[in-house]
Parts: sequence; C-alpha cells; structure tokens
Amino acid sequence: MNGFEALVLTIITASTPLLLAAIGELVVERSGVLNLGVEGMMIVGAVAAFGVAHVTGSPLLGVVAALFAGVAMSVLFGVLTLNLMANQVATGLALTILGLGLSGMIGEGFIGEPGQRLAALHIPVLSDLPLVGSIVFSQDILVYASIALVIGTYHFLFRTRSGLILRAVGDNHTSAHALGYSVIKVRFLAVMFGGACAGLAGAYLSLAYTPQWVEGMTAGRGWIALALVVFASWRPNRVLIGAYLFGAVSILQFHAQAAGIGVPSQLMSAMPYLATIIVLIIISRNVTLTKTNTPACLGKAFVPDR
Amino acid sequence: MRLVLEKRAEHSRLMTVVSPLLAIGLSLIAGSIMFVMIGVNPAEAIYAFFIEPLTSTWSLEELVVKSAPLVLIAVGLSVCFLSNNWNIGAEGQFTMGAIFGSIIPVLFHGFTGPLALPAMIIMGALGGMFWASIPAFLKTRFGTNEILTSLMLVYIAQYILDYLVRGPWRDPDGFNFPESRLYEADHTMWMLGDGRMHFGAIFALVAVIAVWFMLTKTIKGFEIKVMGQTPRAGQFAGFSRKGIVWFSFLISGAFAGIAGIVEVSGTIGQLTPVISPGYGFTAIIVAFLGRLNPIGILFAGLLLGLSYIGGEAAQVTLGMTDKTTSVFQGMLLFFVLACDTLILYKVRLVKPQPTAGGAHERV
Amino acid sequence: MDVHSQNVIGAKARPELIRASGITKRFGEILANDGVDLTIREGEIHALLGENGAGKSTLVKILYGALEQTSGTIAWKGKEVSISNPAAARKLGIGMVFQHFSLFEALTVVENIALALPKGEKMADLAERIVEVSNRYGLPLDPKALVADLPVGIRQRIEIVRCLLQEPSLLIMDEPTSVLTPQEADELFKTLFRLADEGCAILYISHRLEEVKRICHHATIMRHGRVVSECDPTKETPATLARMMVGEDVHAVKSDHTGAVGDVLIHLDNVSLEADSTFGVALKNISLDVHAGEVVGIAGIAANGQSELFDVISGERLVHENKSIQLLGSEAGRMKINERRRLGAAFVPEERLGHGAVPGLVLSDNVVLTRHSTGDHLIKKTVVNKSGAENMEKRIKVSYDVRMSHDNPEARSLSGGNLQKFVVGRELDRNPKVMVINQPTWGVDAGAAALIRQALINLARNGAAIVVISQDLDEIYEVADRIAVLSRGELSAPEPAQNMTRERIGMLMAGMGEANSNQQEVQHDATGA
Amino acid sequence: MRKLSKIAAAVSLAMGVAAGPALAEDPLKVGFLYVGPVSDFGYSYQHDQARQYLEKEFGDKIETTYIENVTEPADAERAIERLARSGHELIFTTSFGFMNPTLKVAKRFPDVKFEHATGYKRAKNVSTYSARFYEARYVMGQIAASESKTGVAGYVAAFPIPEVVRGMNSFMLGAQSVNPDFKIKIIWANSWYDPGREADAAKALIDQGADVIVQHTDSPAPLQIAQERGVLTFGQASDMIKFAPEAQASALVNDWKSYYKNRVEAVMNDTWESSDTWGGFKAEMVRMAPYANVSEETIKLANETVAKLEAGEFHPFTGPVMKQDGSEWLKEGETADDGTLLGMNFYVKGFTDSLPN
Repeated sequence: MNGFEALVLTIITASTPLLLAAIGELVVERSGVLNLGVEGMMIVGAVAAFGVAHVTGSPLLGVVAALFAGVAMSVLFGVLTLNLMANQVATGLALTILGLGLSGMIGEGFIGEPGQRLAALHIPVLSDLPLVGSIVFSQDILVYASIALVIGTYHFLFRTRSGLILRAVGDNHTSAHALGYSVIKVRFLAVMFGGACAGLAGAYLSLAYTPQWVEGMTAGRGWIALALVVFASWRPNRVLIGAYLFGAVSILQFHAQAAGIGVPSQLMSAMPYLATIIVLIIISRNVTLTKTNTPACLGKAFVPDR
Repeated sequence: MRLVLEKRAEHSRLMTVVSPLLAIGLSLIAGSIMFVMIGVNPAEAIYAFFIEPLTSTWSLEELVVKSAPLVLIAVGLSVCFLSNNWNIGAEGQFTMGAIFGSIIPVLFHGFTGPLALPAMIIMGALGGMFWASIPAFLKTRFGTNEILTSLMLVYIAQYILDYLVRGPWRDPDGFNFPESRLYEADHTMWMLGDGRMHFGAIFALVAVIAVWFMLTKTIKGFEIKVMGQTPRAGQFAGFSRKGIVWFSFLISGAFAGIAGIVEVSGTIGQLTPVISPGYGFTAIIVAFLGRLNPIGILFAGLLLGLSYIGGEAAQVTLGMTDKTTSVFQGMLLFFVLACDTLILYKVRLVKPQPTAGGAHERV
Repeated sequence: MDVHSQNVIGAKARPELIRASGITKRFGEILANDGVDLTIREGEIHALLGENGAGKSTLVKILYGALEQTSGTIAWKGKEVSISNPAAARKLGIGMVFQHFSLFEALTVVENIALALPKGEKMADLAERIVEVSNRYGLPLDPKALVADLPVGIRQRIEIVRCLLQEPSLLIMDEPTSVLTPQEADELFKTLFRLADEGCAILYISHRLEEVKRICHHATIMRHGRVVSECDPTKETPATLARMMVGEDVHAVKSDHTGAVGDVLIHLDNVSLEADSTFGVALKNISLDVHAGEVVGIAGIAANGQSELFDVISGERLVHENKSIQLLGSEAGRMKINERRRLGAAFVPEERLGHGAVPGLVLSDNVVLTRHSTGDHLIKKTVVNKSGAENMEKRIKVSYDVRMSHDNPEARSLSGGNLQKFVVGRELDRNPKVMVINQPTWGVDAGAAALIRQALINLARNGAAIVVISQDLDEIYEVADRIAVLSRGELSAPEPAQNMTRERIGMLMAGMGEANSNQQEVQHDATGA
Repeated sequence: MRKLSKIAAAVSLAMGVAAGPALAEDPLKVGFLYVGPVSDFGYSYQHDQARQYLEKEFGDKIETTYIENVTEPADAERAIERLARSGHELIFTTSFGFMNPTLKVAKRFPDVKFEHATGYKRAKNVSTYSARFYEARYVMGQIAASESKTGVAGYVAAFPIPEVVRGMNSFMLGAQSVNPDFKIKIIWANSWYDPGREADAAKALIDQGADVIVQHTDSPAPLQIAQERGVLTFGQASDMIKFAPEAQASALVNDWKSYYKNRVEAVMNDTWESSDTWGGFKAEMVRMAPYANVSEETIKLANETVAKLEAGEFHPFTGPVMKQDGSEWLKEGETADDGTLLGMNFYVKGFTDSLPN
C-alpha cells in the first residue's frame, strides 16, 4: 500500500474516536445540556468493549456493550442534572473521575491480554479497487458509523421534526415547555445519545485503534471532543471537518518528526487547544452565528412549574 | 404515582445541614457495597479510609499537606462560581503559578535571603492571575465561553511546564534528567515543625477566613452574590458586570497560583514535568462539596484529602487498588450533588392524570 | 365598530363549547384557583376579568394544559376530557396566544409555527399556508425570517397566526393589546370579530375595561382565585366592572392638580442613546423638564423606549454628554447610579423581581441593594451593617404595609403587590427629591396600587419631582399633572393632563400626530421587547 | 508563628519515638513504590513480577507491600514515608522521579534501607540500581540490521532523556556493526504511556519506510501495528509476543528478580550497604526474550553477542565511536565511562536528525 494511502488510513483512525465522541456531545449541547463527562463515559465504553469482546470473542458484542456502558454512565449524569437539577459542570467532572476509576477496576483482569480486533469490512469488488478500495471500502463498521452519524445527525437536526424540537428545547426551554414538549424527556434522550456515542468512541479505541486495554487509554481524547464541538460551533458538518483536521495535524506532526524536521513537539501537542480558543473567539465575535448556533440554554437547569 | 420536585418558596435551612450528612451516609453505604463486591471487609476498608489516617500525628500532618492546596484553590473558585463565572482552569493557573514562582529559584538562584520566598509567592500569585486573566479578558471583551477557554488553557500550561523542565530550565548538573535544579533553603517554603507540614496550610487557613469574612460580612461579598444570582439587579445596585468577572477570575487565579508555587517550593523542592495530581480539578469538586462556602470548603477539602490519604493507607494495609479511591470520590460527589437538591426543592408523590384522547407529546 | 352589529344570534342560543367545573389549583401553600366554574359558548368573545393575581393566568394555563389542576373537571363539547398538556389542548382545538411570547429566537417563523402544529406537514407547504392565512387575516408574515430579527408587533402576529393555522374552536388571548397601539388594537379586534363570526370562541383576558365593554359578549370576573360574578359587559360601565373586579370601590386617589411648580429638578436636554441590541430601542433627542412638586406621566406602548429612558435617567446606561442630563441642578449624564442616588434621586424599575430586587436574598439584604452607598450608614469600612438594614426593613414593612408570612423572608416569597410596596417603599423611605418609577403598579392588586399612587402624589406635593412611566392610561390620568408620550424612542412635549384626550394619546403612541397611522410603520418601529 | 512550629516540633518528636524499626522475629517487610499501575504490562509490571517472585522465594519470611500510580513527587514522599513508618525495612522506589523524595525520607529514617532505581544520588541508607538495558538494545540493533531490507528502523521514543538516548545510540552501534549505513527514524511520543499516540507514531514510521519498529515507550501498541503491517519489532520491558506473534523478533526483558533477591538476603544477613548497581546481562538484570520470526544466522549472531555480554567480555560503547558531528568520542579500544553514559545527551555518528533541546 502506498504512502499516501497509508497516511489517509492513519488519519482516519486517529480522527474516528474524536468524531464519534464529538458528534454525540454536539447533540447533547444542542439540547441545552453541557456534559463534561465525555472522557469518563468514553473510558468506561473502552473497557466494556474490550472486556466483552475478550470474554465472548466477538468484537461486535464488544461494540454493543460499549454502547450500553456509555448510556449507563450518561443516565447517571441525566438523573443528577435533569431530574435533580444538580450543577452540570460539577456532575460532568465527577462522571469523569468515576469513569476513570471504574474502568481501572473493571479492567484489572484484562491487562497484558491482546484484544479482539474489530475486523475491516471486505466488500468483494469495491474493496479491491486501487486507493479508494482500501480507503473508502475497507474500513471497520465504526468508521462508517461515525460518518453515518454525522450525516444522520445533520439530517435529524435540520430536516426532521424531532430535531427541530431538540433545537427548540436547547434554544428556549420555557417556550418549549409552554408548547407542551417535555424538556426533561428530550434532554434525557439527547444525553443518552451522547453517552452511546462516547461509548462507541471508547470501543473504537480498545477494539480498532489499539486492540488492548490499558488504564486511562483515552488519554484526554474526551476533552478534545468537547473542544471540537465548540470548534465546530455546534454544526455536525464542521465537527467532521474539525475531527479530521485535528487527526491530520497530530499524524502529520509525527511524519514531520520522522522526516527529521525539528519541531518542538510540546508546541505541536498544544496546537488543538490553541486552535479551539481562537475559534471560540471568532465565533463569539460573530453575533448572528452565535445566536443561531449556540444553544441559548446551554448548561441551564430547567424546572417545570407543574 | 410518580415523584415530582416542588420548588420551595425559600431555601430550607434544615436541609442545608442535613443534606451533606445524608450524602456522606449514602456514600458510606454505597461504598460498603462496593468494598464487599471487591472482596474487602467494608468495616476495615472504611476504617482504613477515614479513621486510621486520623490516628497518627504524622498522617494528620500529611492530611494537612494534601488538603491545603485543595482548600486554597477551592476557596478562590468559590468566589468565581458564586459570581457565576465558570473558571474550571484552576489546574492551569496552579501550573502557571508554579512556573512564575520558580523563575527566581531556577533562573536567579543567586537571589537568596529572607526576601526571596515572599518574592516567589508574589510571582506565583501573578502567574496564576495572568493565566486566569486570559479567560476573563476573552469573556469581558468577546463574550467567549469561559468554561472552554479556561479548560483549554490547562493543557497549554502543562505543555509549557513540560517544555521548560525538559529544555531551558533543566538542571545543569542533573545528568539531563527532566527536572529543574533543587531549590536553595531560602527558596523552600517555611516549615511548620520538622515534618512535611509547611506554611501552605497557613495560606489556606487565611484564605478561608478572609474569603469567609468577605462573603458574609462585606459589601464585596454582597456584590458577588448579587451578580451571581441576578446581574440585572446587581447593575441596579451600581455594581459592574465586567468588574466582577475580572475580580473573581483574578482572585481565584491568584489563589491557585499561590497554591502552585507553595506546592513546588514546599513539598517538591524543584520543578518536575508533573507537579500536580489534578489539584485544580479536584478543587472544583471540593468547592461544590463545601457548597461554595469557605468554611464548608475547609471541611470538604479535609474530607477529600482524607480519602486520598486513606486510599493509600488502604493500599498498604488491605492491598486495595488506587482506583477504589477515585470511584469512592466519584460516588461521594454524586451523592452530595443529589442531596443538595433537597435544599431548594421538596420531593412529593403525585398520582398520574389520564391523558386526553389520543393526544400525547410529540417527542 | 361595535359588538351588537357583530352578533345576530343571541348569546343564550349558542351551543356550549367548553365547561370547566370546580377547577382548583394549589401551588404549595397558595390556592391559585379555588373551585372555579367557567362556560364558554361557540362564537362567543368571552372576557375573563380580574386583577393580576386573581387567578386568570392559572385558569387559562389549565385550560391549555400547561398546568394540571389539583381537582375539578373540564368538559369539551359536552364530554369530559383531561387536558394533560398543550399538545392535547391543541388536538381538541384550543389555541393560545401568550402574553409573554413563547417564541424561539434561533428558529425561523415557519419552524416556530411548525412546533405548535401536529406533525406531518412539509415545511414548504406550511410556509405557503402561513403566507396565505396571515394575509387573509391581515397579518402578513415572512415564513423564512429569523425570529431573533423581528420586532415585537410581528412576533405577536406569529403567535396569532400560529393559532389560526390550527383552525381552533377556542382561542385564548392573554392581554393581547398590551403591546399594541389603539389603532393596532382595532385591527386585531376586526380579526377577532371575523373569527367569532366563523364560530370560533375567544377567551379574552384583559384588564382594559373599555376594550372589554367594546368587544366582549360575556364576561367572567375572578377575584382571589374564585369566580365572583358574570355579566354582559355591554350592559356595564368600566366603573361597575372595576367594582366587581376589586370587590369594593377603589377609593379614588386624591390628586389636586395644582399647577404650582418649583424649580427644575430633572432636566433632559436632547438625550440620545443608540440601541444596545437588536431588541433595544434607540432614544432620539429626548428633552424633558420636571419641576419640584409635579408628577410627569410618560405614556406609551411596551417596548417603545421606556426601559431605555429609565436606564439613562437612573444611570444604568450612561449618555455621552455629561450636561445633557441634570438632576437637582448638577450635571449627571456620566454619573453612575449611586452618585445620582446620593444627589437625592431614587429609582424603581419595571421588573421588581430580578431588577428591583434579588429573588434569593432576604428583604433586609434587598434594602442594602439600593442603599449601600446612599449615606444610610449601611456600610462601615466595607462591612455591611446587617442590623441597620434589618431595622430599615422593619420600618418599610410597617409604614408601607408590606405583608409577609414570617419576618424578613426572601424576596421571591412575597406576592407581587407586597413586593412592589416594599420596592417602592424602600426608595420613598429615603424621601428622595427626585423619583423615577417605571410601571409603578404593574400586576399589583388595586389596594396596593392605590396606596402606591397616593404615596407618589404625596411625595410630589412635598416638593419632589416625579416621573411615572406607565403603559396603563388610567394610572397615568390618576397621578400625572402633565403627560408626555413615548413612541419609537421619541418623547412628545409634555402637556397638562386635562388637555390630553385618550384619542390624542393614542395617536401620539402610534407615532406622532397624524390622524391614522400606518400599521406597517408602527410594527416596524416597535422594535424590542 | 514560632510557637506554632515549637508545637509541631514537639509533635514530630513524639512521632519519631512512635516510629521504630520492626522487631527481629517479624517477617521482613519490603515495600515497593510504582510510578504506573502494576497493570501497565510494562515497566511497573516487571517490578511487580519481581515482587511476587520474592513472595514465592521467601514465603513467610517476608511480607511485601506496594503503592501504585504514584505520579507526583509530593505524593511520592508521603507514600515512601508511609511505607517506612509501617515498619518496612527495605523499600524499593522504582522510578527516577522518586529520587529526591527517597533521599528526603531516607534522612528521616536512618534504620530503613532504600533502593532507588535509575537515579544517581546515594546516601548511606540509599542504594541506586539500574539495568544496562542498552546492552540489549545493542543486540536488538544487530537483529534489526540483519533482518531489515530497507535498512531503516523506526524508533518510538518517549522523552529525550539520557536513558532513552543511550538506548538509541547503543541500538545504532549494534546496527552499524552489521550494516554501517543503517538509518534510524525517530518519533518522540512525548508520553511513556498513550497507546493511541504510540500506535500512530509506529504507523508514521512504517509509512516512511521503516521495516523494523523499536520502542522506548511502555504500551504494546506499536507491536500490534508491526504485527498488522508485517514488519519486525521488539517487546518492551516484558515478553510481548502475545501482541505480535508474527512480528516480535525478541524483547528487552527487565528482570529484577535476582537483584531484589540479593538485596533482601543482604538485609536479612545484615550485610546490606549502600551501593550503586548497574548490571546488564552479566548481572541477569537484562534478558532477551526467546527469538522468533528471524533467520537462524541472525539468532546465531545475537546469541554470540549476548554470550560475550554475559561473560562481561564486551561493552557496546567501545571505540572507535564518533559523535554525530563527526568529532571523536571514544578512541580505538576505549570504552565509555558510566558518568558520560548516565548523562548522555548526544547522538553517535549516523543519526540524521538532531536531538531535541
């Protein structure tokens, strides 16, 4: 396989977990909820995926397990922030702490065990095509899932009624309630979707990216996903771009190193965070962009007066 | 039948006291279940976690050493959170404080004498304030979301530290290992006794008392509360919105920065690639555990410090893993957050109503 | 136009549409509705009268499914139903136009409307229907427009069209005219009559008795959560209606309009202010002199610059020219609010909860809110003198009859009237030389309103200069010596109250003198809210 | 203030009394401090293997305890002191970062013996020990050079510290002994422990023509990539063949068992004294995992070198060796002194890119 091909494949791998986690959080934030616990949900997803795949020998079951693990964590968050009106920032952080600890406990048995790899699909003719064959038609399901989720989310948010309701809830929960939509219910579903996506992101890490379990293997990717959502100013298509941009930068940085171009690696590593801050500034300066895209109720608790 | 929350006309003074106790009780129960599940005698575990560390003067001192930075940072954060400024980048401000404060012992280690340490502490405070002023500026100038900017800055600060200790600030006689030179005696925090307890504890205490006084007695505290709850009314009272953003970020930045330099010069004695086990983030939890009240934060800080020290004790005495600690902390925080709901709401059972013919929410 | 020409069939003949029996709603300790019975017939414009806090809003929210009753039943076209949520209400054919709009700023007009309609219709088709229907009822709308960019008048149209599209059998309107000029109101009434003729019933909530007399066939009057009487408003006078609402004759406020005036204490000289946001209103060279001993009433429809005018006089927003505003003889255009207070000025904003007072703080703390730097010795070396504040709170409580469940409660626990008495009392307690008050009795029971208005007049008679900004013409007439009208950020020259007819004021509201003002223009300029 | 410190002083005096050494008949308590989780399957894992070996060897004559995941120096000092206080007579602090904390605690507990890994500061009750991993990396270099077709190895490194640089140079010299113009491409992952980054780095290196992957980071991720891409690789710290059955040529195995055994015995027979141990194959602190996926000749070559190293007849850094800039470092026959090796911060001739910082 030629260099370019390989490069693209590597970038896809590096970007997919970020994309999965970010698209989920995007939906959560569109509904007006800020869940800082992505890292926690992700790592629990990772260990669940590895564990189940390891025990049953089926990576697909692992993916399913990760999905449910992520949802379970998000439900915890939902109950606290939506039903009990707990502070979302604090709860999100607590979720991360809990997740890192929990995954470590669960994962102790799996150390030093090579994991099950999530097989790449092989579509007879297509997969054998030059270049596109390997890049487009020979990925594992989670890669396709991530792309599908972006398109699906875009369609859902801007083309379907439910998406409209979700945006409405994020924009003005009082009015949404007055019109008879159950704010809590909508948000809970969004939060669970976010959990599911974070779980899948985790599964991708421990089944496809590096099929193994090691403690804290998310290594801060959950936080980057959070940054990407803002970077994308809450637009699914921009999340796609952002995730791949970030993936590309981090990979190309390695290539730059390997090619012997001396770059202070700390600077390179700090890039995504700097970039996010700059984008934050830009979008917050553009009023209409902010007004139409930033969920007005982001992080605000809703108390129905029934 | 379903449970509904009903907003109280006023917040319940009773619950303010009961809820934390309730929370601790619940987490002890849940904790015990967890301990049983991992095959540890819950009684022993809880003893190791919460009692044993209190039985020796040494571990009491260690508890103070561990809790001091948490309390100091959390007290600063409480000012932010009360005024509705979401500074979650204390970890970065901590790191920057350590870096700025270390300029003297690392680059000007010749500068010794009684003035050196105070100078370091001031530098540390400035470092933290500088780092906190970035999100403050972005928020006041562009209305940028401070949660995200302050968070991003944490990572940037850590990379700066990493770069310094591996590069320009590396100890010349350290065989190129990634650490700065060891600080001179004059650059080491004043000790309290000959244990490891140092002056940092005093800073934390002073901060608690000062901020408590400010919040409960002074007009500034009044301003902070008003601007946090209803900025419009605050403006009517003649308080400035931007002013409060700056004030809260700078004060929390300063505290975090001082915590940073105190930690480095007090307990570590040099700059290393890692100087904090997430104090800045844990402090957020401490702030909420203490319900944004300095006195409460003091106890919350000690409680969390205890869970760390106890976690280690449990590793030694019961061979328990360190994950247990973080899971336990997670549970504790969840319960506290959940129970605090009772302060503003009361839980009530209501009978469900039959819904109109066919009509239902389209969700 | 007049109601009798509208309805050929007599009220009794019409079939029953909805009957609510024994509706009771309890919020914690408070009993908002207490065994309310209400019957509305098809094609009837039914007024629901009552002071704020009488339980009108609670009742209609229950009918619309936004609240669920604690007990009581609702029958729709004779058969009992339980309206568990607004969607259910809409399914039955009940539409509601909210007083405080329930629109989504980040969404377009068509999206906003779609949210209130049953699913299944394509956005494109809906957009066409919107254009069609809105034109038919003379309320043109652009479906693609983003609500965030629309002025208040248009926003109300969206609310109404949103209901009309559901072809409702019952349309509930909560204070629809509070944001309209008399001329706009007439347009709305035309629409209502057309609907009534088509057989749609309208539940019309208002405290504007003239209106009710003009357009309603039947009126139900509520007081303290109960229905106290029903009547045919066409056979009543505003005075009799008022008596039914309040329960006793409101002792008329005594205001001997003595033209006697002292020297100028408030002087605005060509004050201009750019709009702060897309919703703000720009003030255009406003000039006004208020003399010691007089009350100047400033009439106007909501969102024509009232809050902006209040802000520049109070100092919450500063003007460029220091000398363009003078209070008690000193140039104050650049002074901060507390410096102005120290001059002897006092201010009471429109929003009592969240602007005039902090909901979560106890009253004594709310005393500190406006008086921490007015030389009341509440601050000693930055330390708040709590007992001092508590004493003041007691004093205010007594002298302005603020009723509370227990001593020094949190502001949010007070009823509207009592909180307003407290907020006004807090300022009067300083007996200021200059007082600016926005919507003094908005949502306040008649008793409290009378007390507050009398206090203002007395203050003026003792030599203070007072500006009362109000959307309630009755109030203006009651307290004002001179009246000016604020419209699109421009202030008409104040004239003696007795020379000002309602018609004249209406035209001024609609934007300067010309006899019949152009709808479009008004809506366009009523930017804000 | 002074008063306060007086009290504290008195207090800690009392503690001093409280904390005496354990009594003779008790089992010997040995404590371990790990920087990572014992479950990292890398560095800390190997130390814990040795700990478990001790438990087996000495049975009830000893009792071992460990504290894992001690990331921060401040925590380290407390953790070490906790071990010292709870009657541990011999304490192994297994990471460089623990150097200064170890010395601080050692000062306060003169009767407790401390063993600090990979550091350079000693005291009368603090020994230092480390393994000459670079010896194994020399062998790895030879294997790589003999098996590689492209003549390029990819090196996934954590941080540019002497330990790592030393290993690279040794690997390079070993490779050059087979193929004089062998090339190494290096990626600094800036982390000991981030499977994702390590994997990405390995991929990037392979994409740039490396057909051998060497790592000086802890997770098995790079091996999995090598396995996937079908290039040769080496296990790190422990035998990782499980992760790369068709790709692992061998593994650099950290083996602390014998050293720990000796030190424990020394304490038991009161023969322990502060020393600086830096052992390689000879001292059985380094092993090569069973060879696989390489030719017979290669194995033969490797075995010869290992034999010489075990016999102590050969030093990987034996002149003539030139620095990267071509200046002479070691003359013909001269061997590098440990001081230079310990602080090594330069590349030998043959590296193309320059050392960061």
